[in-house]
Amino acid sequence: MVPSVLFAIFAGVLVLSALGVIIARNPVHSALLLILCFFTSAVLWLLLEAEFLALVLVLVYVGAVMVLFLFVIMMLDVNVTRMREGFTRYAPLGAIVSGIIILQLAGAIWLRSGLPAAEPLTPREAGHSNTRELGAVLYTEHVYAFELAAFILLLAIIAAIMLTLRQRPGLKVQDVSAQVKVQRKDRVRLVKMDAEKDS
Amino acid sequence: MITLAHYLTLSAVLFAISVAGIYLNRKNVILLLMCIELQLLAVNFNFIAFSRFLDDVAGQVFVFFILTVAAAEAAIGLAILVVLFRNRRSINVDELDSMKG
Amino acid sequence: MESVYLAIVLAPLLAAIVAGLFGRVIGRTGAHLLTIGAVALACALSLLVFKQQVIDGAEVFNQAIYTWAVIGDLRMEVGFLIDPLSALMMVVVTSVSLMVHIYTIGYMHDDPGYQRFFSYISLFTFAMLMLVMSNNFLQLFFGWEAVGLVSYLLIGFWYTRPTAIFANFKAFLVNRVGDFGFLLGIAVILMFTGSLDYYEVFERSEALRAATVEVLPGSAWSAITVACILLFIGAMGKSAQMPLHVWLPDSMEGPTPISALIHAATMVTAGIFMLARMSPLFEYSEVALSLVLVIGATTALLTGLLGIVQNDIKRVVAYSTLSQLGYMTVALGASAYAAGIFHLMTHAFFKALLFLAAGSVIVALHHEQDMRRMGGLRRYMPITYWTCLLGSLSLIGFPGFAGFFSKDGIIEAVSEATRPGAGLALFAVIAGVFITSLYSFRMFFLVFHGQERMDEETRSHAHESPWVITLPLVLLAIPSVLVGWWAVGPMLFGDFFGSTIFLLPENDVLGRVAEHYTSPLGFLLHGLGSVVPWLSLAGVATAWYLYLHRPDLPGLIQSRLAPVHGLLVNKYYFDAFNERVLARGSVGLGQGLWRFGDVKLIDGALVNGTARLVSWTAAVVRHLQSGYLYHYAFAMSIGLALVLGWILLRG
Amino acid sequence: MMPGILSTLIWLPVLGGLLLMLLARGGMASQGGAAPALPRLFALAVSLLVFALSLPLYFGFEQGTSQMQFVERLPWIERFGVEYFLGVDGFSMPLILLTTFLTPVIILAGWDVIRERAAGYFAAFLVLEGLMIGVFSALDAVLFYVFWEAMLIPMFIIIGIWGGPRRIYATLKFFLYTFFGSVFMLIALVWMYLQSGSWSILDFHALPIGLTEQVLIFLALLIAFAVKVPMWPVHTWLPDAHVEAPTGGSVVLAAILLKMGGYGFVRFSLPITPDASALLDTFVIALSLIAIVYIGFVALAQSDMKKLIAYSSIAHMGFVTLGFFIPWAIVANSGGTDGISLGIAGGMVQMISHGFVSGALFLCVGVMYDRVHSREIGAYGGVINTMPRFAAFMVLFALANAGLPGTSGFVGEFFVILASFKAGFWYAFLAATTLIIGAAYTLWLVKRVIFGAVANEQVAGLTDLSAREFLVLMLVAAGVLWIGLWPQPLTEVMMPTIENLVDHILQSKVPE
Repeated sequence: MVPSVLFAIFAGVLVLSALGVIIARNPVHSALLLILCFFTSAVLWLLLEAEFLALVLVLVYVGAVMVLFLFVIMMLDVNVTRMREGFTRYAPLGAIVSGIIILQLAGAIWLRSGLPAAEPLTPREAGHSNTRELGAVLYTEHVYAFELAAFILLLAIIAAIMLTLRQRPGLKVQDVSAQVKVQRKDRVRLVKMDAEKDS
Repeated sequence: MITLAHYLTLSAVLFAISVAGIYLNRKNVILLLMCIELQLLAVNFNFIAFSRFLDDVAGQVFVFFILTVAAAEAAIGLAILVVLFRNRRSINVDELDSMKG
Repeated sequence: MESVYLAIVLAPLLAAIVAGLFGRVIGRTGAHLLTIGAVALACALSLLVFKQQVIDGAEVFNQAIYTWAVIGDLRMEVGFLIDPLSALMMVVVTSVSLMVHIYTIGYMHDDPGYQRFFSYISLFTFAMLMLVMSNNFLQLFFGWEAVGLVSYLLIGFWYTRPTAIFANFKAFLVNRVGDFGFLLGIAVILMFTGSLDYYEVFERSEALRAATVEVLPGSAWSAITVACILLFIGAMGKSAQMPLHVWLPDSMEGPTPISALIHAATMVTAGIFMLARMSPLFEYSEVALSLVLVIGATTALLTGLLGIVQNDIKRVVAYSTLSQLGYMTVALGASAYAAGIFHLMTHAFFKALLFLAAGSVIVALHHEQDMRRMGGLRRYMPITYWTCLLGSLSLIGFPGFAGFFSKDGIIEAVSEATRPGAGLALFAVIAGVFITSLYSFRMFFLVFHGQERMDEETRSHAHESPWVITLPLVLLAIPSVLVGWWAVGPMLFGDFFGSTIFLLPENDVLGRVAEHYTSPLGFLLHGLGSVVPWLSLAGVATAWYLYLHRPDLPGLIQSRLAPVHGLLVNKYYFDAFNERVLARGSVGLGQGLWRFGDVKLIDGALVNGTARLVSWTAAVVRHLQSGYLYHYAFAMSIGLALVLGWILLRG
Repeated sequence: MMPGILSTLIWLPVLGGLLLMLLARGGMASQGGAAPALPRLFALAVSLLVFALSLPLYFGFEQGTSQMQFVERLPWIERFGVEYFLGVDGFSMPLILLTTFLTPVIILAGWDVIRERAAGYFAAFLVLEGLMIGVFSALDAVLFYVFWEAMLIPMFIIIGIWGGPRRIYATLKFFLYTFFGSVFMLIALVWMYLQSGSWSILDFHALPIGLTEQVLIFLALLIAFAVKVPMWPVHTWLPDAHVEAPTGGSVVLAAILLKMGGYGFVRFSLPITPDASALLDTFVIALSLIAIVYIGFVALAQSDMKKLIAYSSIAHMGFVTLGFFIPWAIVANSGGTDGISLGIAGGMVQMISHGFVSGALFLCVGVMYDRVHSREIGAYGGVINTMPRFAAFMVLFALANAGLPGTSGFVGEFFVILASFKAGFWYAFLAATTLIIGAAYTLWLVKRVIFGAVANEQVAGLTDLSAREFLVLMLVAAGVLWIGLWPQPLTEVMMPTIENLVDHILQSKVPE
């Protein structure tokens, strides 16, 4: 019974905060509400006994990605009012499309499919480690994909740096290779001068 | 009794909300990115629910990778955004139509 | 013997190659010595072959030299067929060629293209020998086109003259029209006999007679008639029969020696030779022979008339050649093949003589060809005068001269012929006698007698030509006068050609003429009893009256008969028709097909039309590409809804 | 027999070309003025070596058999049954020799004419040579297709970089046409693979196919090959491509690339879809005759020398397709099979001959263009006065183009006309009109360009052939005369293959 109640509560919070994300006037509010979404989702995932991913969600998303979002929102001085112009122009269309999607998916889920819907969840036995379970396959069966994922992250880092790094004109920098390659003849000029006579 | 169908419905609702979000916040790239994050969350929900109810850890592996890619995507997306803003002083989507045919 | 035949053919070829490619190395003298030597060798060997074939009665030689290509059962070879007919042709070709070679030393003396000219005429000798010595259709066609090629090169020898390069282009094209028919004729023969070898084809002519060809839908023509008509079209091109005669007068733009060699004595008679060679086929096609007869008669009469109004000395001789070729064709059409070949031979000598004499006059007058600026040359050029007189007498068939025997033979044969068109032909050849002597002596009197109409400068330089020019004249005059006495018996009525010429019994017109034949003298006396020699004398008299006695009369007649004169001067408007309708029509058609068909229709409508359709579609579709990010996002989500709906509906 | 000779012939020039390109980047680049000597020497050496290596193909060729020879067969993409499968028979061997013979000629022709990026130019021709030999020797459909398409790349580059002012337009047109065609071929090849489970062309030959499928395959292949030949009405890319291409490009285009279409017909269309060919032969014959007559008239109207020769190429290639598709008409008309092999042999000889003749004519135009920089007929006149030796060659090649006996141009046309007569009077009649029309446009060109008095200052200032140009034209002239005077060595090697093809195509492949 407890899980059902918890599910109802958190699912409600999740839907409401998601609605908030899309309706909020201020992007900062949207971002904060999205953080709330992630938190509630993490809780719901815990209910599904996916502890590792629930924690990763909090750590990576809330701790890193959303902070990044907030940074950017605050760093860029965005003219929010102009952004809100015609806010409701496509709202009916959006409502219709999303309504249709909900109806279709719900219809598919509840009416047409033979899901193991009524099967009750048996809780895992004590001592079961979701992390170990995941790790066991991640580093064996999916090790190539894992390496690839790591590589993608590295790429993302490099790409992000490349994109945002800029050389400001007039900035004084040291060109080490030019300094090393320098030859004597580039720097020293021997000038022959007549010896000065004593006056 | 909470069944798989409940989770799937929740994820469908979440997904629909984020679609609606794209319609509402069509001009603000940051919010569009956030809506995409929300969509990915909805998808992840499905994966985890299935993984649990079918007792197959592969679903969670998928979520793991999706999270990785999503993080990378967010990083690059935001970096592009910063460059964009730096060049155009705006991130208003209405002003970005150089791909117009 | 094979090596002898090879030597006959290859000596001129090698000389031509050396003189052509290394002309500068061997120099002028080297070039003419080399080529004359080669042709003299060929001539001597030809005489040897002639002796063996005709006098010793050697076996007919028919052998392949090398295999050109083998396709399935069809062997295409290059080989020689040496029988009396080809031996005779070889002698005619090489001896006239030798004369012309010698003559050229004098005629082309000042020309910068001296070596080139010798190379060409040697090459021509080679090609002509290949043609007459061939034992199959492939090689015949090769020689056929090769002589056409050399003719093309030689007519355009003075390539800076616009008229010359126009004439050679025209000559090649008109000849190609004939070759077109010729090639199709060969195709008919190959289709029904499966061979290109003369003897095999003749043996299997049965198959040709039995088969039919559907030229027009629903009509079945006898294959042999189709084949013979097509082959005759080839002969019409090469032997300049109407309406394909238009190239020959223009070909006089070439140097005179080649007018004598190619456009009088040898190449133009290739068609006559070919028809005689094909007698085993033609004999079986009454229709084709009638056509030959009618075409020949028309040519003999109409082109002769044109000769009367010409003022260019060479053109007169050219039209005379056309007319005489018409005579030969008539003989063939009347199944008197031997008479045709006989006339071919005598004509080769006297016409070459006339051309060379004309050339001698032209050289003496510094390349003046207009007879209105000649006259009275008898005093300056006695040898030319006398040889030209002999040639002319032979040409008009003056009793006792070679031309008399051959021409009278033709007339007699035609009078015996019964096939459709024979009546017309008889009229044409008899009327032609008068016309021939009229234009011949018109020319003769205008050039050698009467007032001296050239300017003072030219007159002071007028003199007899050097010996290299007069020697061939004299040498050619001898057979022009005498060859008839020797040849009329064996060639017309004897067994000279043996089995080479095939005759159906009912077509043996010469055999019927031969019933009265006793000796050359008897033939002569018999001829004197007919109207023919008197007609030719009447022609001479008329010419004398009009051009020497009353030189004012021709102008009067001309103005009185202005329409007729206009028709003749414009050569029955053949040239005008060809140039304005056929030539311009073709180019116009090409322009039209190109500009409308290629550029507008294919490139414009099909290719660019497709391109335009694509770009139009793109222009419509591009409005979907608003460039706004959210439009794409909307499209995606709507698409998602649609795809989901579709999947769900399909179940 | 030497093993691996075909591979050597394909890859030696390709590698040579690539090496040349690399070397050219590393210091041999053009210094502006005269072309550097090393790249062209290298290219010439490679092409001569390839020619020398290709000779055993002829002399080691086993006559009297229609089997594939010099076969090399290795697995390539085993998953899909794709093999590296090479071999030659009587159809492909002469074409390979034509390619290896003409490539040194082309390189010599571009010797010091090409100044810009000369190393790249020669490299492109070497690569092209290898790929073309690949097309002629590939017996695996995928391998064939790869070579077929890859070959276009150096050709685009040659026209696109060293071409005339409208080269981009011409390249694009060329590309669109040929690509449009080959896509259909790919579909047909894939279908046949799915049916037969093998990519081997020889297996395709043995594959029984229903009539409907045959017709579809035939049409797909027809589009691909007709564009290459090119047949009317998909020919309009050729004049533009020729006009814009540099001399070497024109030569290789006319002499070898067009042969790909004809080769495709005998290698694919006829043996794979004999029943469809029998059904649609009248259509192809009609197109061929239109090409001969219609295009002949169009050529008459041209004022650009290259265009004129390009159109004449189309007309002459009409004889190739006519010869290849005449068999069924012969059977229908005469009831026998006599003359079928004559027609096909005629088509083959015509391809080889046209390689020499059209190549030679483009070389001639190139010689004049290098001096005067104009292709307009009107810009010339009386060239013989200043360039007598050149004029002799030009007249020779022009006469060969007009089909004079004794030159190669005659042989193929002669065979095809003789064969087509067996199919009906009017086929031969229309085909034989080329005797008149072909002579008209070619000799009219000669009359206007070569003969006559010196037309203008530029013609007066012409210099006669250099030793190099003389050598180039001499080589081609030797080929023209050889085939004209003695085609037997050529027909001899083709005959068993032709006989085999004839046997093959007269049997129905429709499964009972």
